[in-house]
Amino acid sequence: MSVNTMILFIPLLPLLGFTLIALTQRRITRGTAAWVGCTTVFVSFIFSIILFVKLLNGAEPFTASFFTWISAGNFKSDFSLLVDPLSSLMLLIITGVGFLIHVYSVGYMWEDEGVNRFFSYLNLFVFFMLMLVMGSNYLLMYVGWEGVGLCSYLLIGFWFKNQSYNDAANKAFIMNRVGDLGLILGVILIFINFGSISYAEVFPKVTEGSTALTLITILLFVGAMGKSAQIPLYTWLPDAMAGPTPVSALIHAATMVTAGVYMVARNNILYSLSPVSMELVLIIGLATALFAATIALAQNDIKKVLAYSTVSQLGLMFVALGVGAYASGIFHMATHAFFKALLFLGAGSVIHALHHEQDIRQMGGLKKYIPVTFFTFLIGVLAISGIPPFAGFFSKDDILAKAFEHNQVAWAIAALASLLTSFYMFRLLFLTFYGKTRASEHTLHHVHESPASMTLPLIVLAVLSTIGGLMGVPELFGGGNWIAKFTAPVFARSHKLLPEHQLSHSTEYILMGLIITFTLVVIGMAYRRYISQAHVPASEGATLSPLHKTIYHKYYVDEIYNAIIVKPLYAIGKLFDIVIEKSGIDRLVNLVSESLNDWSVLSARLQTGHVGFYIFIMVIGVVLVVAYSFFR
Amino acid sequence: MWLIRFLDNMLTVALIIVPIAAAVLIMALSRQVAKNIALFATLAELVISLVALYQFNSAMGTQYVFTKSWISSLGIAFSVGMDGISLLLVLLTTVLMPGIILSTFNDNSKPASFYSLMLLMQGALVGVFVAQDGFLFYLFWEIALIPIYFICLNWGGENRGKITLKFFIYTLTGSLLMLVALIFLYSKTPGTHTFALSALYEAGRSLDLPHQTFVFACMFLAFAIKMPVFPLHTWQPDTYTVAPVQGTLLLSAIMLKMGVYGVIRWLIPMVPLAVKEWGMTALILSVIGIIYASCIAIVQKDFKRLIAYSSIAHVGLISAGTLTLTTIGLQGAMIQMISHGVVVFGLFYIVEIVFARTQTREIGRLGGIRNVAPALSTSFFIILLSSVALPFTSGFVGEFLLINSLVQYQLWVGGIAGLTIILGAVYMFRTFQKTMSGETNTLTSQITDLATHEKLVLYPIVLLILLLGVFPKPLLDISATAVNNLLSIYSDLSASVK
Amino acid sequence: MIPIDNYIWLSTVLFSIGVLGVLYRRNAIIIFACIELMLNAVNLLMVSFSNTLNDSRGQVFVFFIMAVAAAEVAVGLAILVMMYRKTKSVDIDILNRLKG
Amino acid sequence: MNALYVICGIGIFALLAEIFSLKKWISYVALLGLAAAAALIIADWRSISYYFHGMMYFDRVALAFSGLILVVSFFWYWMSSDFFKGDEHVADKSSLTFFVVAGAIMMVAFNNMAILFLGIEILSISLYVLAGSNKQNLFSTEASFKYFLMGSFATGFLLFGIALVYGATGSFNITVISNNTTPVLSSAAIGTQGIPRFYFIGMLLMMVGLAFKISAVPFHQWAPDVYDGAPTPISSFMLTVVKIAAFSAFIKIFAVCFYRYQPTLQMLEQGLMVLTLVVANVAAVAQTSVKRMLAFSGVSQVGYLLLAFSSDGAKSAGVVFYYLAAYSAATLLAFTVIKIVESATGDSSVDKFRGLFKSNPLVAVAMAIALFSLAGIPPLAGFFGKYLVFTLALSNGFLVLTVLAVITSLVGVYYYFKPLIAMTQGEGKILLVSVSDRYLLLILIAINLLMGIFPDIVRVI
Amino acid sequence: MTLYLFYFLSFVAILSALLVVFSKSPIHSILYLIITFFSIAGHYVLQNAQFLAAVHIIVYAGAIMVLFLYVIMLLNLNKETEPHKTSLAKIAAVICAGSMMVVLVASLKGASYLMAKPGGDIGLVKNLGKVLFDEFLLPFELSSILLLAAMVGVVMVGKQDQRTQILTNTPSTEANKIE
Repeated sequence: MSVNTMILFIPLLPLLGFTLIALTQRRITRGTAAWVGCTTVFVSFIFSIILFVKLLNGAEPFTASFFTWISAGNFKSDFSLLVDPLSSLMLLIITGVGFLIHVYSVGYMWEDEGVNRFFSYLNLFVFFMLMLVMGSNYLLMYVGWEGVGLCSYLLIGFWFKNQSYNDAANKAFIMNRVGDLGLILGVILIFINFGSISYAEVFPKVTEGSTALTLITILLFVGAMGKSAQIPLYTWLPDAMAGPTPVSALIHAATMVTAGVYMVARNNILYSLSPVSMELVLIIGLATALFAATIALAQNDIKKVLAYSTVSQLGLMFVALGVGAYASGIFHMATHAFFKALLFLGAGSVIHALHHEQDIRQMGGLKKYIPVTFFTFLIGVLAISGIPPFAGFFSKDDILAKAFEHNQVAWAIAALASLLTSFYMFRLLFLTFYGKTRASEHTLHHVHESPASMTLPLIVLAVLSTIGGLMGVPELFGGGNWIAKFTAPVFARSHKLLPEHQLSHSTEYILMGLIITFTLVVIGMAYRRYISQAHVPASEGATLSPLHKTIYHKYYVDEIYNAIIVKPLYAIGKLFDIVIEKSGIDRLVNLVSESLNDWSVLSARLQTGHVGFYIFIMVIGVVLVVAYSFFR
Repeated sequence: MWLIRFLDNMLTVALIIVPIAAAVLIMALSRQVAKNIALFATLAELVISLVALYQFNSAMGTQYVFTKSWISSLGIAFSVGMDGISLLLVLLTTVLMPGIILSTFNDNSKPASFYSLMLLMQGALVGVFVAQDGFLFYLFWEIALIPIYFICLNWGGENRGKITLKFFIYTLTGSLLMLVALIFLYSKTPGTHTFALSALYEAGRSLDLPHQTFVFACMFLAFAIKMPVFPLHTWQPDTYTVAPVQGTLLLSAIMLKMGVYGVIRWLIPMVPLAVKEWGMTALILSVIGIIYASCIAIVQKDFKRLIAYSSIAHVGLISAGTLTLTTIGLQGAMIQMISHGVVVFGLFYIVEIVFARTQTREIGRLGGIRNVAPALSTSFFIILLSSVALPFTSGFVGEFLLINSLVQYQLWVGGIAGLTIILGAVYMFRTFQKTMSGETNTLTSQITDLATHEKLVLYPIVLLILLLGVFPKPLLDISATAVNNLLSIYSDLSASVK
Repeated sequence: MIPIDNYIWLSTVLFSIGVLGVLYRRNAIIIFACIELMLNAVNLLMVSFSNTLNDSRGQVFVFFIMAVAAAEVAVGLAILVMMYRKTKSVDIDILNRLKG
Repeated sequence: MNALYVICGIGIFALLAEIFSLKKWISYVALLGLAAAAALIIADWRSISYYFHGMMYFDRVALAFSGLILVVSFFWYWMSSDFFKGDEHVADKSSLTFFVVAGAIMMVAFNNMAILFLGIEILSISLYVLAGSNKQNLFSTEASFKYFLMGSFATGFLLFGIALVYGATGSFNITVISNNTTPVLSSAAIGTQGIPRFYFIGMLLMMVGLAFKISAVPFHQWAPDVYDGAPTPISSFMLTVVKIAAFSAFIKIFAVCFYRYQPTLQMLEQGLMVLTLVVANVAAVAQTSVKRMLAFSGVSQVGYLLLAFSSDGAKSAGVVFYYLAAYSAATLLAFTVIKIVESATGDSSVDKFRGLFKSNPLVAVAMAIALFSLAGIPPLAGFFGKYLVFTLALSNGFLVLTVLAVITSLVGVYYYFKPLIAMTQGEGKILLVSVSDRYLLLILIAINLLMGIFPDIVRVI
Repeated sequence: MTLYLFYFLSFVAILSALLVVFSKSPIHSILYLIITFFSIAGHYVLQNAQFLAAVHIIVYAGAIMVLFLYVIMLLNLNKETEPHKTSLAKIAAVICAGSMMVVLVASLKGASYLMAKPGGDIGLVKNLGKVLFDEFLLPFELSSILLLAAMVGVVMVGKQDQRTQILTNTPSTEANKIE
């Protein structure tokens, strides 16, 4: 099988899977659907590995062109796919984690009547995600970009009978669209300024002082804000938890939301050349990391906590990108994919066990009921909290170190965010698995460990979360920072451009020690509060302190958006419809005919019927006509 | 050989004659066979147009030309032919017409005259798109108005007399002004006055700016009303709502393309100076229309009205893109016209399907249709995706190219026009949610899924949407040469200025 | 010899008086009479032009005018009688049902 | 000229028929005679000549217009066979009708003021009577009375004008008149260059008289009332044949006889035109009776004709001819329908047309085509009429006036469509349509379509 | 001498014409009209149109005016109670007709260049006949059509139909209604 075919089949197989399942979903059994869904992704995964190995062995990036998609005037967009180190890594994550989540879904969704539909959506999602990362030009990336948004919409609203889920889906899609607009405008500006939209042609043309670079990068970043849930376009992500949990794991933790990171990394050269945008990315990243982390502190829905944690971690990735540490960002993205997927799937397992109970106030003491889940979940929590030697430690530390090089304040904020992360994650862990159980008798009676199809992915992911950090062990520990080297070709030009600090090893040790110490302290605090004191978050309706209340209500951002965007939009619509349209323009148009009628009645009144009057008019006419002879 | 060449030249004529002949035939026959003959005629038309497509040489300009002097004393000839732009729109017409006829197949109440009018309409529409003579163009333009008027008047809904009259007078106002402009140009043609397209181009280009402006104003008004462009659009939602579904389909899917086509063929190459001078104004009006109509669509409660406003928004984008006078804009307009035709056809048809089953178009009263009619809702969803310009659907290609051209024109104009990406999603997804998702209610729980003839109409549409989304290039290639030819005048113009 | 101007003025005045009568009165018969007066003014003008130009065609034309006047009066009075039969009046302002 | 003899002959035959009780034959003879007269016109097509010391002059224009009058009369007579049938006055009415046609031909082909005057009077006097021929109906009497009163009043002005022109030129022969007055009258040249001012006044007064006949605003007010009140066939007769005759006389006087003064009169004509277009079209909107609406529309058509005429004088004859032909075709068609509706329902208010499309498709289609044609929608005859008018006006540079005419024609659409809309709505009762009417409708529809699609066949001048 | 005669006849004509308009009784009006006609006939004689003067008297005074009188008698209209226009309408009528006269008179001046040509026998029957039956033969013949039409018309209008009894029933109430 040639490389080109393989490249084509990587995205095509999930698409085939989707088509197959979608067209026959009413006729095939759920087993068949699951089988098709998993197999296609798995084969893609195999192909991805093959390509990855080739790249690892020093092959040049592969580009495979298939046909011209759009061409108009001097605009041309080929359907051509690119596999280079960056996308290859992404492929592995997408197909690998995607496959695991497919497998997990077999167990998780087995009871659901729409399981066939579910698999078709998942496959479609994988297809679009692959398009996003494999597209060799901006437009194909945009295809994937929009496509994953669509799948996200479909999957969030998977249980479409529930209108609040649909609301969440709509919100996700529309908010994404805001970002998409930025992205597409950015793409168009790239085309206008560089005459092409193919990476291979654009990047060499980008030089210091290329026109509109700042604008382009900011617009692109707006896209990233939408997709990767950064301030101010992040509010959809927590709501997106309405979807089935595997979806949250796959789309809203591991893959889709990292598209923004991928995109910025892909365009690293553009960003490196526009310091303003870099700063913006950094600031937004920092703000989001901290902001989301604080919100997560007070959430009681197991998935919501994880969602805000995702937002926060994504912020951290953007911090990495914003300081020019692209490889670190990608590294963290990879590890995050492992442990966040793990956490979500673990949460899913808990939810599954408790019959769709998601409120941690109704949990507690579950570790003895569902030990596998507990154990893997614990690994996930340790990983995300940055406890060595779990994956999260390396990647997070990498970012913090790079941030410190760049700006100490940035480091401080990022560190604070990661400390908060440790706190709320352990809070989550303690409230869920430790202490006395708060679930009802009835629920407890049925609690059981999930089937193998669910626990197996958990275990695999746990393993990955444990050892995943090894791919980026810094030189400090004698590691080669393999990931940085592997992706170096992609970031080569940027690295040359950006100032190269090198922290001394001692500083790095100090920072690392500092963080670990603080993390342990924070964990201790969490332990004291939730285990020793057995504190349980206040139930719904209890009075809260103002600060707590604000955080609990997510700083009222949703309400603010509702007040300044959604309501005015509807008001404008109403205004246009009623005032301008109906009583303005249309009224004016009708007025023409009405006034015509009035005039007509008036002139018909001149037709009095009195012949004397007629003659009178006639004589006046004669007088005028004759008088005309004087003026001719 | 000789015969084949002759037949080749007659292709365009056949495209006009076949439906008209069928229309006359139908009048003479009984109502039972009418719909079958109509379907047959439209299918025959489709075959002819496909033959034309097959033999079309996209590197050349106008083909299948047929010219015969008609009213020689007035310099009017029956001159028809197709270049890429015409061919695309003819294809749109011929592809959609069988669908429109098919959509009546469960309805036996329509008399023969209905089908006759539909076919007449098709003949006239094709005529508009292929006319190479100013007078002929005007003639078909007007003739196209009559059947649709009667269709709406005879089989329309409540209050149809007043609304259709408004529609008629509105459009007639425009077209009469266009007539004045055409006559004006005619009187400026060199030598023996003639309505031949090239002569009119020549006459138009030789005018000074004030006169060109006059011509531009008259003709653009006609086209803008047809499209319709803000603020000349108020006839449209009412008419779409009141018209029977086939009328709405004709109006929205094909007829409003006449307006854009007019701008492309009869305005842009005709009065370049005025287009340069006033294009900006027209463009901004179009862009205002996009936002304006989108905002109104957001608050619409009537399903059909909502689609009508969305159509205004989309057409605003097309018109704005056209007026950028760039190849990308024009190509985008072409493909978007095709796409919009297909999409809006699908949307209105779905509205009708829902209406036929529930007797309501009020969005608030629907809901949960996905539960009972998955094929319907899935079709709707895919069509909707094209309407909101999701990549790999037909809507995306056009919309991207159009926004691209607008950004090239002015960044902020492009940005504002781009808002349609967001607003479109807002109202379309809201509609989908309100009508299709959720629990069923008493009204919607009895809905049956698509019947065979409905599938026959909708599935090809869905297929077309996806096909055009993934492989738009063949279509773009068809019109490429024609578009470049049209725009060459502008490069000449700027060259001469330099 | 009387200057032609005099006759022009005279017939103009007579013509105008005829018009005045038509405007002034409501009695259809008198209005007819005034129209006859107008025609006579024309006749007078015609004859005087004829005389001045020494051309007898003007006088011949007057014959035709007289014939027409006679015919008109006959028909007109018949119509008037018909109207009178229905409305019992010769008031022109009574007939105003056709209007608007 | 032979045609005129034939027409007069038939008129007299109709009178004699009553005496010799040949009443049944009248209609056949009449149709035959009209056809024969039309044929004679065609036979004369190549022989352009003067008759009787230059009293009549049949040139192409006159022949064409006479032919048109005869053809229209033919169809009109066919259409109004009911009007003549079974009436005790059939002979009188028929003969009067033919005298009208004779008068019309005289007005078309005159070459001497005497013929013009006599033609007008023959036509008018017959019409006064015909308008009042429905003696049971007060409206008819009123129409007749109004028409007579105002008609003879207007005749006074016409004659005054003729007298003044005669005084200035010493002749009634229009060839002489147009040749005699060599210097073009300028405003300063009162009497000094051999042209007295009263010559010009004469022209103006003649224009008044003829403007009355063609019913141009403000000399139009008789028209709606008379058309409305007169028996329906007579209304259509007046709207078609009489209008053709009056307007061709108007053209002949001002484009042939006074052609030197056309530029100075142009403004005046345009003033009349603007008034006519606006007042008539606007007033028509408020009408509820289709017949009366068409009466106003008949007045408004004069506006378009005046637009053509004032734009290009004598050269407009071809356009005017086509316009009148198209207009007559449409009007006859419309009036055939009105007659059918009226005879079934008693009057012609818009309501009476309800549901016609369902109950009587043929009738409704005929009406629709007639209205479309009148409104000037392609591809019907009326469209080409307007089209030619606009072309003529635009090629002479009258942009504003053309736009005005366009706007008023839109107003036209607004009222023409009222019956059309009524026809599509509600349920109508089924009307009886006689076989002859059916054929007539079909033929007239065909004519309307043919004239629209192949306008060249009618554009003989 | 002739000039004085002219002035006298003109005076009579205008005065009696005015009286036609302003006298209350229809009969008087008609009689004043006859006086006007006579004075016009006098003018004809002054203008060497002797034959025409005679015809004029015969046709107008002898036939037409008699017809008028006959109709007045027939309809029994010899009352002075006929409705009059409102004074506003009357003033308007006077102003209107007056302005027409002013305009006409003002614009008709300047005819005096027409010099009378020698001759004076054109008004004789012989000369008239030559013109009438030669050049004006066709109109002369056609005027027979005119008279025929008028005759037919009068008969048709005047004849009381059997069927005419009448849709619009009693005329007097009808008249009241119209009022």
